[in-house]
Amino acid sequence: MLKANAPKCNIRGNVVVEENPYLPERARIVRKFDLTRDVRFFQVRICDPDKVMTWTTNYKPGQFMMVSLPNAGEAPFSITSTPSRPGLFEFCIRKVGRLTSKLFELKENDYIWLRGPFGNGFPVEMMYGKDLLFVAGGLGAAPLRSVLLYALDYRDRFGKIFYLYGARTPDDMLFREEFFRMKERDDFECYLTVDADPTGLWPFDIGVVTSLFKYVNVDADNTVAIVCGPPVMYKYVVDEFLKIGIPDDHIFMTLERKMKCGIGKCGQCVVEHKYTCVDGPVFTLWDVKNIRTLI
Amino acid sequence: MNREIFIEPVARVEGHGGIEVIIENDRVKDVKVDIFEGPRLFEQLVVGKSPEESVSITSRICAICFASHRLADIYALERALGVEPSPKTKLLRRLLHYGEMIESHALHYYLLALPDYFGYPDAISMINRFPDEVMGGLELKKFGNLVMETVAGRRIHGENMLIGGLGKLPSDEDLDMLKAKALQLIPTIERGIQLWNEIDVPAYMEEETMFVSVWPEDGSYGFEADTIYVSTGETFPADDYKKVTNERVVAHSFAKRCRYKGKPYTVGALARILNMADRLDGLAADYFKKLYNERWRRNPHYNNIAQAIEILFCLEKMPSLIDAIKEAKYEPVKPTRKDGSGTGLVEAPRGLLIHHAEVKDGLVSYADYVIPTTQNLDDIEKYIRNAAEALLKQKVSEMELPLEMILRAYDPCISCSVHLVKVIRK
Amino acid sequence: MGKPKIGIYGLTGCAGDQLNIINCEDELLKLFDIFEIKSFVMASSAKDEEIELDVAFVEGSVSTEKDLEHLQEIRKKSKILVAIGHCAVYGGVQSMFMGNEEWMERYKRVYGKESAVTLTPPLEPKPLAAYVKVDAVLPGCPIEKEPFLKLAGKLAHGVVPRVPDYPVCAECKWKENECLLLKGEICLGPLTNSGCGAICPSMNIGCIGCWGPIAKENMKSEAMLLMEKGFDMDEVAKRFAIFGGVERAEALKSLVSSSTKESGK
Amino acid sequence: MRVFKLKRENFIPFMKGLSKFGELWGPVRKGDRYVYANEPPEKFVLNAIRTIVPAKKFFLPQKSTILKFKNNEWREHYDVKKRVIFGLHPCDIHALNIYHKFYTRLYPDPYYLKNRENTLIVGLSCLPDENCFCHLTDTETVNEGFDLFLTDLGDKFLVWVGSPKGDESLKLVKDLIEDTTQKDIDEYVEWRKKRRSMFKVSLDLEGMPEILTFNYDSPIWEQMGTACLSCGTCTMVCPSCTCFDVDDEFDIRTDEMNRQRYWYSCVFREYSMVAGGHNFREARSERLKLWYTHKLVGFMSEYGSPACVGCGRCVVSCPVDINVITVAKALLKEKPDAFWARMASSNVEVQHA
Ligand SMILES: Cc1cc2nc3c(=O)[nH]c(=O)nc-3n(C[C@H](O)[C@H](O)[C@H](O)COP(=O)(O)OP(=O)(O)OC[C@H]3O[C@@H](n4cnc5c(N)ncnc54)[C@H](O)[C@@H]3O)c2cc1C
Ligand code: SF4
Ligand code: SF4
Ligand code: SF4
Repeated sequence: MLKANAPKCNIRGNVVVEENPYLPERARIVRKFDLTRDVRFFQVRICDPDKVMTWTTNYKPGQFMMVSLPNAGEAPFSITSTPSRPGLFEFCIRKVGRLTSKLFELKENDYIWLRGPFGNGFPVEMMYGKDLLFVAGGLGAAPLRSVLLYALDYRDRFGKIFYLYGARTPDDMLFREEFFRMKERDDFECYLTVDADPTGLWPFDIGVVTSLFKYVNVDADNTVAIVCGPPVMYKYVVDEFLKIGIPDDHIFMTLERKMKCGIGKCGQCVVEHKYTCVDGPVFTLWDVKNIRTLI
Repeated sequence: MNREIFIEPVARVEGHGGIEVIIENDRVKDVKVDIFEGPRLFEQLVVGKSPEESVSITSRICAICFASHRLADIYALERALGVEPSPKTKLLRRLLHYGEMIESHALHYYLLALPDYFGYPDAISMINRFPDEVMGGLELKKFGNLVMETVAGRRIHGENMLIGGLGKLPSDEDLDMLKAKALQLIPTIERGIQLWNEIDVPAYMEEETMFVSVWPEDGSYGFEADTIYVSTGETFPADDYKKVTNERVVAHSFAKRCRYKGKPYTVGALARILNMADRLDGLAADYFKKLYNERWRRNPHYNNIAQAIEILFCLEKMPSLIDAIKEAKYEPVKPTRKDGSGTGLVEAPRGLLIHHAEVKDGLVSYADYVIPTTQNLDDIEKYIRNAAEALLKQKVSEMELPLEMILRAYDPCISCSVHLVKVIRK
Repeated sequence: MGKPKIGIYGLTGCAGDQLNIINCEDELLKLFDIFEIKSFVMASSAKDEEIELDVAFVEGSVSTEKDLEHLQEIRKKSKILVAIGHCAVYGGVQSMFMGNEEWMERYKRVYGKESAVTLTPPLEPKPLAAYVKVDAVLPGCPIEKEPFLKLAGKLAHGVVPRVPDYPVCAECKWKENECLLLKGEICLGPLTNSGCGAICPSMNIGCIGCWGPIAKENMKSEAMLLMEKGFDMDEVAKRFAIFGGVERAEALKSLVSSSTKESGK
Repeated sequence: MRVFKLKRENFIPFMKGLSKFGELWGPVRKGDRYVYANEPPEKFVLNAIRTIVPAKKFFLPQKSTILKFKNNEWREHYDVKKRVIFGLHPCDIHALNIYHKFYTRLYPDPYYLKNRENTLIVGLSCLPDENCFCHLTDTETVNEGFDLFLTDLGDKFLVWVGSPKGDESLKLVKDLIEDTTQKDIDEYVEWRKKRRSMFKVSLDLEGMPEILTFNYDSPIWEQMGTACLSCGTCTMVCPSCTCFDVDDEFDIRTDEMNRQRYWYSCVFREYSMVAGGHNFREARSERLKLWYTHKLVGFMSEYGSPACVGCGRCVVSCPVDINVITVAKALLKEKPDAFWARMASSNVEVQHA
């Protein structure tokens, strides 16, 4: 369990480092199945029994882990499970390159290596008592699922919950069955849409995700909006939030950058003075307005 | 089944060559060399280039003897441009040359030739029976590479050797290290040479031939000179190389072939050692005297043992050479003119290599390269024909290896290629 | 996973890349141990051409019809095809005049009549990717041992390697060299793929670009810089072309033509 | 701070004495420039100015293995040597202090710390040349970040003690140093005046953070972008550049997997490229803008001062003249005489892929 340490040293003194933040921990794949054509769901358990519980309870929704395989490299992946359901970590991984292709070759019981959790995560405490409005696009459902499940597990701590999710086609929708089942619940509102439905069997909305805003009914001043999806989506969704009247600093989004260390050292995720890995990946609209080139 | 022989004049041909032996009515009807190496047109590539660029480009003709090509080109261009390099430069070039000889000969002798004689597909398979020898061979090859890396910058296509000088001089520490290693390796090559005693050298192809090599003016055994020597006793200045090589286009083939006075001749380690035997000294001379017999002049297989002796020669000479390098003065020298022509003669590991270059207004205007394999081809054909006739009665599959071994003995750049010989019985 | 089955092949080139594999003296046995080497004609006469390969390493440019057939055969039976060496990746020095339509002319100057060759029709030399899909590349004239071993180490685990996105200059600075461009010498470091370890600048010799042009090179800037240092454009363009490969040859056409315009003024 | 005096003739024995702490490294000549090398102190050049590569190479080496993998287990890998590094100028030490802050915040980097712990930093005073501008970045003197610091006053050195480790190390050379006198102090004050007067560069660098912010969309970025070779030299030589990349390397010789990190640069093409091939900074100009805004503005907000220490390395290293001085001049609307500015105004049209 890595925690960011306050500087314990000055320039003259010696420092003792308790943990090497680059050192990965071994974990085992417990279960895996395909969510879509190119996205696979992985459940993994830390191998060291002493660490299983501390690691899986001490993180925040929205944080990510550095997942690695020797030789294939290391990359950040959002934790899609929630600390309210400890014991396992869950990831949704899209096959795009070197590491992810190797991850797709793994079988159940194979090892993978994890470091983390890293990143700021969503400020869940700050959301207590507020209405929550989630908007997810495509793979963006992965980090949002973590907060959503968290909120549903502590349902009484939050106000109304709206979950809007758009995918290109029904086949591209992550956790389709899970969401179908959730739609049955009456303690929150889940709306799903697809851009196109080649099957003709899709029972819900068809259209871009912003078209679902017609269902939304929240207390604007007392709402936290959370969006995650492909970069092109942000602008349109944010416009809708602003139309509703949600304040800038109540609009959260998680962003993607290249990361090699996850701890604010390698520099590759830097945006102006912010390191996406430690100052993000969750940012508010206010940050976005102030930090150029953030999106 | 009437194919033509195709050899690019300057082609490096490893892995792309083949020889076809056609047997009709129990007679060898035809021996054909096919070389599939695609044309790269080096002599054309350098036209219009600066001399420095020419040197870089021509060293790419061959990986195994890049240094020979590079040095031949440097000599040709230095002569064309009126450059007389400083003593240290000259000696360092010789060191580089020795490195290449050791590397190339060790590769060929240990990794390619010996497995044939002992009946293995490759050196790795031979390791169980001759662990020390094979490892020793690798050790020698590695040392040759180390020499080239130290002097030229890398093992293949090192750019450090330039017209008139070097980019960077190797440090005295590095040179001393080479010297110490050379001394250590002398017993290794001696063991390698002794392996020859266990070999029964096949005799079915034997026939006299001529040998051509360089003829160092200072009376030493060496790999660079301005004079060509033919075993008939004649000598020719470098610029008259065409009188010896007589490159001609043969009717059935696009490739150029070389004959001296209408007869095929042999270049390479065997040619050098036979032409310059009197000039050998030290252990190399001792081993040569011990192993030499009249068959050497008739049988190309002895090229292999000549290579091994040359490795020994280079290792023995290296310490004094290195001492001389450390003493010698260095100065980079610039071209004194922009026009001229020159011929560079060197002994590549597999034989006499000639680069001829003409420079106009600071740019190369014409180039002609004669490589060892072209010169050997007629002799190769001759010996293969002899052997095929002697082995006629054998099964095709049993004939192929002996014939291949003859070709391979020449280390003809195609030596690494397998199943080189195809026997067709009609 | 069993040992990956590999083959090492050569088309038209100087065999330097295969030789440099053989030159991995200390590691050669290890390579034979990690991989099941199915074909490596330059080092062994044991070969098995029928088998499917996990990885094929191919050196050399496609310069004859026969090269092309051979390449297509290799492609068909291999999961991963790796182009090794400048010739295979970019076309080699023999492709420096690529596309100027005078190839047949030069060819005839060396060979006489074009019809004289019947063995296998020659082709203007081109890199592998001009004909088949190439999964990974290791440039270099020749390839170097360390990058090759690193590549082999990746392939041993089925990971397809990529070339670094930085040029020779990066390695040159790691080695703490003075910059030759600043000293007024012609160095192609900024335009050239890294991997060699900046051998030549480390010996005070300007890089001649033998690791091939780096993706998205800034040729214009370097060309103008060299012109400011007193080189003329033709000289620069010629130098760029030597190891420029097919793509740069295209780009160079406009570079040279615009410079003639310039000097015409 | 405690100060001692070291006679010039005692310099070599002093260094040899310190070398009992560890390997001795100092500036030696390489061509027309200098590098830190492990050589005997007789070879050290006391008036060396700016080594080609800064001392960061000791703390985050050009290439190093950080982890090793064997038998399904990752292990830390350290390659730490005890070293004395001599010859760091005030700017170099300031840069190291930036390094220190950077590497010890949030998640302290154990490799940096181990190296730092095992290093004795012996600073050395310097006289500026025409490319030094530490007087503009407020880094021309230094109070902390070194163990010992030598001020060269000709026939003697003043030896400043900057840390307990430095104090401890003096025990190795205690016979060679003596107490300072008033005369020494007077000479030192004189020397400082002389040094101050030698700086040549004059420029408003203090205003840079604001100026950069206002010039975010200035066309000069585009101009520099057309000249930038993306060679990475500027970031490799800058003592406060920290970026690295990580790659695994399977060593077939030992069957060990090495996770290696090596110097990387924000000007390289794939620096901001993410999966799917999307590049947040496709254009060279975008990457250069990041370089300058991060160094001169970004660091401000995080650490209170810009990360440029005025060493002048970028000034003498970039083949196409993109450096803090030319960029600052351009932003201040002084037309710089730099290659990239000439290139921008040239009418030669060279098209290329
Ligand atoms: C905070 C954060 C959270 C994330 N969460 C998730 C998640 O939950 N699920 C998920 O699937 N992903 C997630 N990602 C993205 C994930 O990190 C990337 O998909 C991952 O890095 C891909 O690694 P790779 O090694 O497979 O791909 P790489 O091999 O590194 O390449 C990825 C792609 O980049 C391009 N590319 C890079 N270099 C080159 C080159 N030289 N030539 C050509 N193309 C190139 C290619 O398109 C390639 O397919 C997250 C990223 C961040 C920053
Ligand atoms: S010498 Fe060449 S390779 Fe080195 S930095 Fe300068 S331009 Fe780049
Ligand atoms: S420095 Fe340039 S020319 Fe020299 S080996 Fe490297 S890429 Fe080739
Ligand atoms: S930006 Fe330039 S002057 Fe400033 S510290 Fe870096 S290299 Fe030195």
